Amino acid sequence: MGPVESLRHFIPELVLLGGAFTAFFLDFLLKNKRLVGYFALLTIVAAACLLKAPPKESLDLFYGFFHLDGFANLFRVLALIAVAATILIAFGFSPLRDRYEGEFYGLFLFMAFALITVAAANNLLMIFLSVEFVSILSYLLAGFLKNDLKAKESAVKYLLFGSVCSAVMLYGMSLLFGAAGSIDLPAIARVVDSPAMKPLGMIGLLCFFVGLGFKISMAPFHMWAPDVYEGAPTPVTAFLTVAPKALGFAVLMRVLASVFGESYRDWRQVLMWLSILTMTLGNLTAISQTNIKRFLAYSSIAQAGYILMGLAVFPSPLGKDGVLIYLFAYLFTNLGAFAVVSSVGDRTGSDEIASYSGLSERAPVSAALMTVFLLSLTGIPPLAGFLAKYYVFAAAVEARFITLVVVAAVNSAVAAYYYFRVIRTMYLVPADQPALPKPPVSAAAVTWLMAAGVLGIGLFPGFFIKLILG
Amino acid sequence: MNPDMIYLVPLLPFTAFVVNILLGARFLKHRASWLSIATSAAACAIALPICFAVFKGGHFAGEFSWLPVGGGTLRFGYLIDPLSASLLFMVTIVGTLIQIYASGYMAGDPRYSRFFAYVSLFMAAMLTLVISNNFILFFMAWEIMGLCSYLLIGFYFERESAAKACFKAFLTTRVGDVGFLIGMLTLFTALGTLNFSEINGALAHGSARAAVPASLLVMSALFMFCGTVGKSAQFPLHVWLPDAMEGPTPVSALIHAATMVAAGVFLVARAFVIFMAVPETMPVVTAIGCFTAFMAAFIALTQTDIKRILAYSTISQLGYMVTALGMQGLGAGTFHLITHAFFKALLFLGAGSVIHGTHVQDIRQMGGLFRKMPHTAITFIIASLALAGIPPLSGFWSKDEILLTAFASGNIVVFWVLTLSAFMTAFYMFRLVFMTFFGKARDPHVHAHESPAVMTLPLWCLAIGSVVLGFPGSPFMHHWFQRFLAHAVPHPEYHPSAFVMSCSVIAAVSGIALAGIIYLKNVHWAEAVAKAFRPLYQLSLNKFYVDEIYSRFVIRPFLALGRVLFHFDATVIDGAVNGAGTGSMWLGAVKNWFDKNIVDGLVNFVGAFTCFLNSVVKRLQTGLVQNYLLIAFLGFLVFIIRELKLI
Amino acid sequence: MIIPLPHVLLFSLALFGIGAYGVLTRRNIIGILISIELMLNAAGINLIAFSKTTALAPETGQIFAVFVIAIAAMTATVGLAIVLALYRARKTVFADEVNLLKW
Amino acid sequence: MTSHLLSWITFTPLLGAFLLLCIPKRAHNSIRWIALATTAITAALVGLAFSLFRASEAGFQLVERAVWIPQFGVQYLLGMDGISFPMVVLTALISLMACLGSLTHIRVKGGREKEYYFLFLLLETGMMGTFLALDLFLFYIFWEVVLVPMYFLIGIWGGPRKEYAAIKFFLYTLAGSLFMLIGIVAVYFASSPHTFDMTLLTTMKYGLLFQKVVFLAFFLGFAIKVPVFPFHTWLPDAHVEAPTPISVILAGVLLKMGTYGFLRFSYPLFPDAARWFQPAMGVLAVVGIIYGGFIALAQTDFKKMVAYSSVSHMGFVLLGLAAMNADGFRGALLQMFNHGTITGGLFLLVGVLYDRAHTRDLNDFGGLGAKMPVYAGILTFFSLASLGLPGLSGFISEFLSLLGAYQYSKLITALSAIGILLAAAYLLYMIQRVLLGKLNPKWAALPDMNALELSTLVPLMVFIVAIGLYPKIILEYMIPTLDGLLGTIRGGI
Repeated sequence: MGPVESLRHFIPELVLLGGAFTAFFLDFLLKNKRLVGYFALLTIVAAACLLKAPPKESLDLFYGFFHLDGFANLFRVLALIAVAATILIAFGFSPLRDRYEGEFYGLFLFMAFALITVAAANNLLMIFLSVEFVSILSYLLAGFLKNDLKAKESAVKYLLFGSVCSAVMLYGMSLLFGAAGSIDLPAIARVVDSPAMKPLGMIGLLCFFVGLGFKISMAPFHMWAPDVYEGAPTPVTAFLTVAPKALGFAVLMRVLASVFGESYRDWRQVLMWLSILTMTLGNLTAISQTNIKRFLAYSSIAQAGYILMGLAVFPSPLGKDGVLIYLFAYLFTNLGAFAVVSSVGDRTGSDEIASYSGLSERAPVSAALMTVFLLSLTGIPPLAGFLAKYYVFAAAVEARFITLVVVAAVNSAVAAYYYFRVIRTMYLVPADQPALPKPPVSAAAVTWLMAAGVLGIGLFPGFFIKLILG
Repeated sequence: MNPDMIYLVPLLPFTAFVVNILLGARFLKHRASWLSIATSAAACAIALPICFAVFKGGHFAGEFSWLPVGGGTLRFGYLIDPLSASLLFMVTIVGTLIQIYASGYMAGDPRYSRFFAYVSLFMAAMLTLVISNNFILFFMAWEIMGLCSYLLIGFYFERESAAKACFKAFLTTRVGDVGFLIGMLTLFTALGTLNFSEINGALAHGSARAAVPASLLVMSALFMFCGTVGKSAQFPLHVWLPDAMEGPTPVSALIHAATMVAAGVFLVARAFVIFMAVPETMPVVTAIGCFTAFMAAFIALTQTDIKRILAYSTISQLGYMVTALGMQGLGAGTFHLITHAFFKALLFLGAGSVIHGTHVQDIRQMGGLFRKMPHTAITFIIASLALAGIPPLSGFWSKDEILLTAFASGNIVVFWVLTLSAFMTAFYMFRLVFMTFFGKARDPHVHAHESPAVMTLPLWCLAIGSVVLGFPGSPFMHHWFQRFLAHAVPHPEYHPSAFVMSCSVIAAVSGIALAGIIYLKNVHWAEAVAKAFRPLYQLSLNKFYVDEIYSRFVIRPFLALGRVLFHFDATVIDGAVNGAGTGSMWLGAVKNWFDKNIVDGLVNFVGAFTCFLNSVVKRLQTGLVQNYLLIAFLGFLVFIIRELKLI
Repeated sequence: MIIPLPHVLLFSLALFGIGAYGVLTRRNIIGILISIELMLNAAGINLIAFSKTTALAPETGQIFAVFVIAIAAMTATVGLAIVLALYRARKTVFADEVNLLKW
Repeated sequence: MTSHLLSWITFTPLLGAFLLLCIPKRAHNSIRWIALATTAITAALVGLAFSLFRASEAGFQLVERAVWIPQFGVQYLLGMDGISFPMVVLTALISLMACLGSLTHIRVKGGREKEYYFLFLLLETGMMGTFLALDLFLFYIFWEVVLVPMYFLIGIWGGPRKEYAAIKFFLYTLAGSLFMLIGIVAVYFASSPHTFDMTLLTTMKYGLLFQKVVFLAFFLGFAIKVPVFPFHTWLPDAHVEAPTPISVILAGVLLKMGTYGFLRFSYPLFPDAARWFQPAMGVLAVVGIIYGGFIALAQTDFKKMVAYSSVSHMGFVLLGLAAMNADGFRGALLQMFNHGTITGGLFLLVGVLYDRAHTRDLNDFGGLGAKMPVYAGILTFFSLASLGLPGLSGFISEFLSLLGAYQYSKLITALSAIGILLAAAYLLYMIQRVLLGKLNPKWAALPDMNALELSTLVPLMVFIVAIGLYPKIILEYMIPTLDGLLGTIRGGI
């Protein structure tokens, strides 16, 4: 499809792009920066409304640079939800209250744009560009707080680690391009299986894999995650743990789906061990954390390990469905948890788990909702996290990856221990500090919305699965 | 009359129990005894006509479905045959009399109504046991009796000794009960039924018996006998009965002399057909019974507590009965059971009367009570004569029957041991009689008085029973009782022997005479004998050290094992669980440590290596991001190596 | 003269290796950024080389390379901005002194 | 209402819980009344089910079926048969008693009553659902739902080591149930067509190796809950630290979920594996019986003693299950019910004493029999029921279990009989130390039980006596189903 016809299907992207520029412009004009935030929110809602139902047959836009299908559409929805929720969380985050607040929202609109292009990117160039776009925006957002030493440090680390991984990925892409003579994924698929080009293609793929592994914080490319998540402003952390990771998985799945044929079977073992390594490292390190953000960072590494279970069994449709369901469940759960962390942190001025003591009495609603999110992360039914875990477990059992399932089960039990450590602090440790003031409406709203998502997916899985998988 | 009325016999006392336990303390108070006595008497009134009907050759049975088991169902019901009729007769009469006595004895006790509630429950259980037609119901009643025994021994639970005694009693008998239970299970597995008449049917005929595996029968007989050993206080489970004397004396009379302890003997009688089917089990029964009879008599020689002497005497007499049954003397054993119930109940009640009058239990503090308590003394002496086996009192006939069985069945050793025990029986009983009722009062603080009529009347009734009840089994009535029982289960019968009778009489008379010489004439033979045979004396005084052995080798090891296992549980098993938890914590810590030390070290090493390669002499100074990156690169290298199969 | 493809590839690999080595060993964050640029450029050289030899449509590789240059510039810009901010806050540009966040 | 009766039974407590959320925190009386009314209504609904339940039928009754997650055939499938019916009755009964028991106890424990009753009612929904669900997936969900409120109930209102006990309970059970989840998924994929529906799954056959592996996975989940030696160490801690009403529920209902799982799922689904594991089950049962008994004997903490006695008594359930015959199954199911009422009662009694004396050290008491006659009588009653005194319910079930086991293995049965002896020993030893002997002057002022406390115990006593004297009244309901189950297992050989 040529550029002009393609634009018809590109309206949400265009809206976001236009919105982003407008936001920066508005930032100049308006004294009340919050209005920029409202505008950004509005833009996202508008973009969401303009999202069409996925076409029956997939569309190749811009001469095949973008591949618009149900899969891409799904991730567009996911990205928009994540950005919208993050903006809402940011409304209640007081360290942002300065003259750069408007830029923050503008950057997020760019981010939204970048994210929804990632999902549709269909060749190496577009993948590289959109991923890089997301990354660079992430570096900026991570260090957004002016006078926060930790934020600066996290931005630097993120930048260095991310850029190196991007470089490796790019190097891999260049090799793939060389091997296949094309940057289109299907063309690459043909090469990977051909014996002559195999070594080159394989090294290229591996390098490519490194870049994506960084995005999804897969071991051993996960080490940046805790530092960055701890240092970044909480709304940004919330966003980073969810959206780039989801998009990383999206690209990974698209690559796996279109590039790998029979040779994929060799990779299953590798992915399985990576999955085991990731979840085990994440869980083991999470146990001793005292900072809630760092704690959730390790937890998100572990969650990535569970999601990888779905990829390890990849040709199975159940595994693919599992990854999608998991990503959505994880989206609501983790954003919800960070929404609480943000609003509590804002009110107590600390992100230490110790400052949550007696929260059930000081802020009962926050504590209760946090419990729901943590239970969902643990995988307790009937919450979204359980459904997600069920899916990946089922996929692994179906594929007879017994070792993987058993390790995952043990890991889940270990994870329960540290999630309950937080619950314990909130409920079992008596309050030694006064009750917290009510959170701002925006923070409350986003928390409740995420909780509704978590409960909704858990209680009416049939409906949501249909919505997500079609 | 309708034989189903028999259901009322246990139900009436049970009603009394329910009413007394719920309302007694608040509403009935001292009237509680009336209810118990009334229901007991009514049960007696219902039971006696049925008993006499059976004596005349009747036979009653009835049942209803109770517990579904396997493909069929266990049916509960009653079976009134000669055996149960005899016991029914004895239990209702003795029970009623003892309760009348108790209403006087217990007067003024703060837990008066509770006492009668327990006694009524006991009566209900005992009567159920007697009329039951199967082993399950029998066992249920058996256990509830055990409970009543427990509750009543511990009636004065404020006393530490009573609290310990009731615990010991329940637990010791429970050991036997578990054996009984296993025996029942074996029997059920072997025969598919626990109904007495069905068991009789299955084992009475040789052909049917051959179909049943003998090993199962042997097992079930021996295990069931464990129940007897526990309940009837046979060696080695006899230790509870002397301690059980902590209970109020009427209880000792009713439960621990006349009825409950006899239930063990009754069990063997009930299961007699099983023992007969596997006669090789019989010597075990005989041996235990005989040894018990001798041992208890021997211990009784040196005891000084009036109730304890009687308790050992009871154990000894129960040993006689068990021995009789072991020598296939069903008639002899049951006969002695009935007669013994009367005179032993009388002895206990007499002892109770003495205690009631003097408030002491040690016979060394008594003396010369004959004049102060004439009714008690006379009836007590009658009972003692009966127990010693002086003709023509009931005890003589029944004991003679047992000796005859031993003699005629060729168990000569048993015969002589029993005769010797009879001699000791006579001696210790009259040692007791002489020290208590004759001579001078030894303790000036004891001011004795005769008990009220409500207590002495039952004494006289029982005394009459002790005198006359021997006759149905005597040659004067042509051994009617033995033949009557033989209808139920055929067993050998023997002609009376003058030799046995004279042995028995000589043993009794010489025992009494010896006691008279020592304790009336104050000849100091006893001390001399005690000195001369010091080990034997110590053995008797310390009750064969059975308690000490149990304490050393059973109770303490059990408690210790409990503690050891608890420790094991808390450390090893729980430790394993916690260990898994700590393990992962530890792994987490190791990983942290690894991050902190090894990773840095590795980086330093690799850095130095690289520096060497590049001939650049500079100290490598890495920041953390680079550590991360290094690890990422190393991981990446591993991939490459693996995928390209370079290694 | 046409340089054979393997030579170019070895060259780019060397460049990439030097970049990687620099990333791992440079103390100064700006040095690390420069090393990253080297790695990116290694990829760019590959792209150009392949577009000349194996590519079905030569312009693809060239376009890609142009984008790579642009991205490299972007990374450098953002990176420098962040490093500057860091320097303002911490008065350091050494990677090993940036270890507030750890374990 | 009768067409959705089982749903009503399951979700009435949840409705009550949400109603509680709308009540202000300080309206203590209304909170208590709502909680009590909810449990009472649930019990009444169970009573209604009782009238509709036909005892003579073996199959599932009052079945409700609706599609829930069509993507993998999960149904909302509830049903009741002779195995679940007694458990539902037990749950309703114990919950009501525990709720009554909470009225004073939680007030003493210092408030947060709204949260308490909310969690309590949530727990009841979970328990009911566990016993009624016939869809494996749904079952798992209810099974897990039980865990969370339990964690809080122990963790917030428990004793000094409550946090440790709560997390231990939670992690232990969660670990077990995760393996069960794997097993459930495996069964789903092994069935054709893929289904979670118990009514269909029982008709399918699986290979022996598969059965063994999945049986083990289920076993881990259930065994930890029962708890089977050596997975029992969470139990003493949880029981001891939990507040009285929650100990009652733990002992009364939660432990039964494990053995219920064996009867409902493990046996009918994997009959061959069950037979293969029969010796192991028998040995574990015996070890549990004796081991628990010995440890109970060594306890000085009243509650811990009762807790370990549970290990021993649940061993009899396992023994009956291991027997795999009619008597064994009947004994096991009946013992589940009886243990619920008896041990529930014992925990309530421990609570009564603890509320007054604020200690549970057995050696510290003595001679309370004179001071608290009613308490003494009832404590003796429950102890006797627990030690298997004939005429009370515990005897019947232990007898049936032993009878069943005897047909399987004489040695195992004989050894188990030692457990009966030990039960007598530790219970009477407890009575001796608490009720008998000289009165410790410290406790001279202890009041006897009040009417509220009596009202929690008397209904349990009625059940104990009724079943003990005439067990048919409850066995009638169990037998057709259990015989059917036995037929299924035998058919599988």
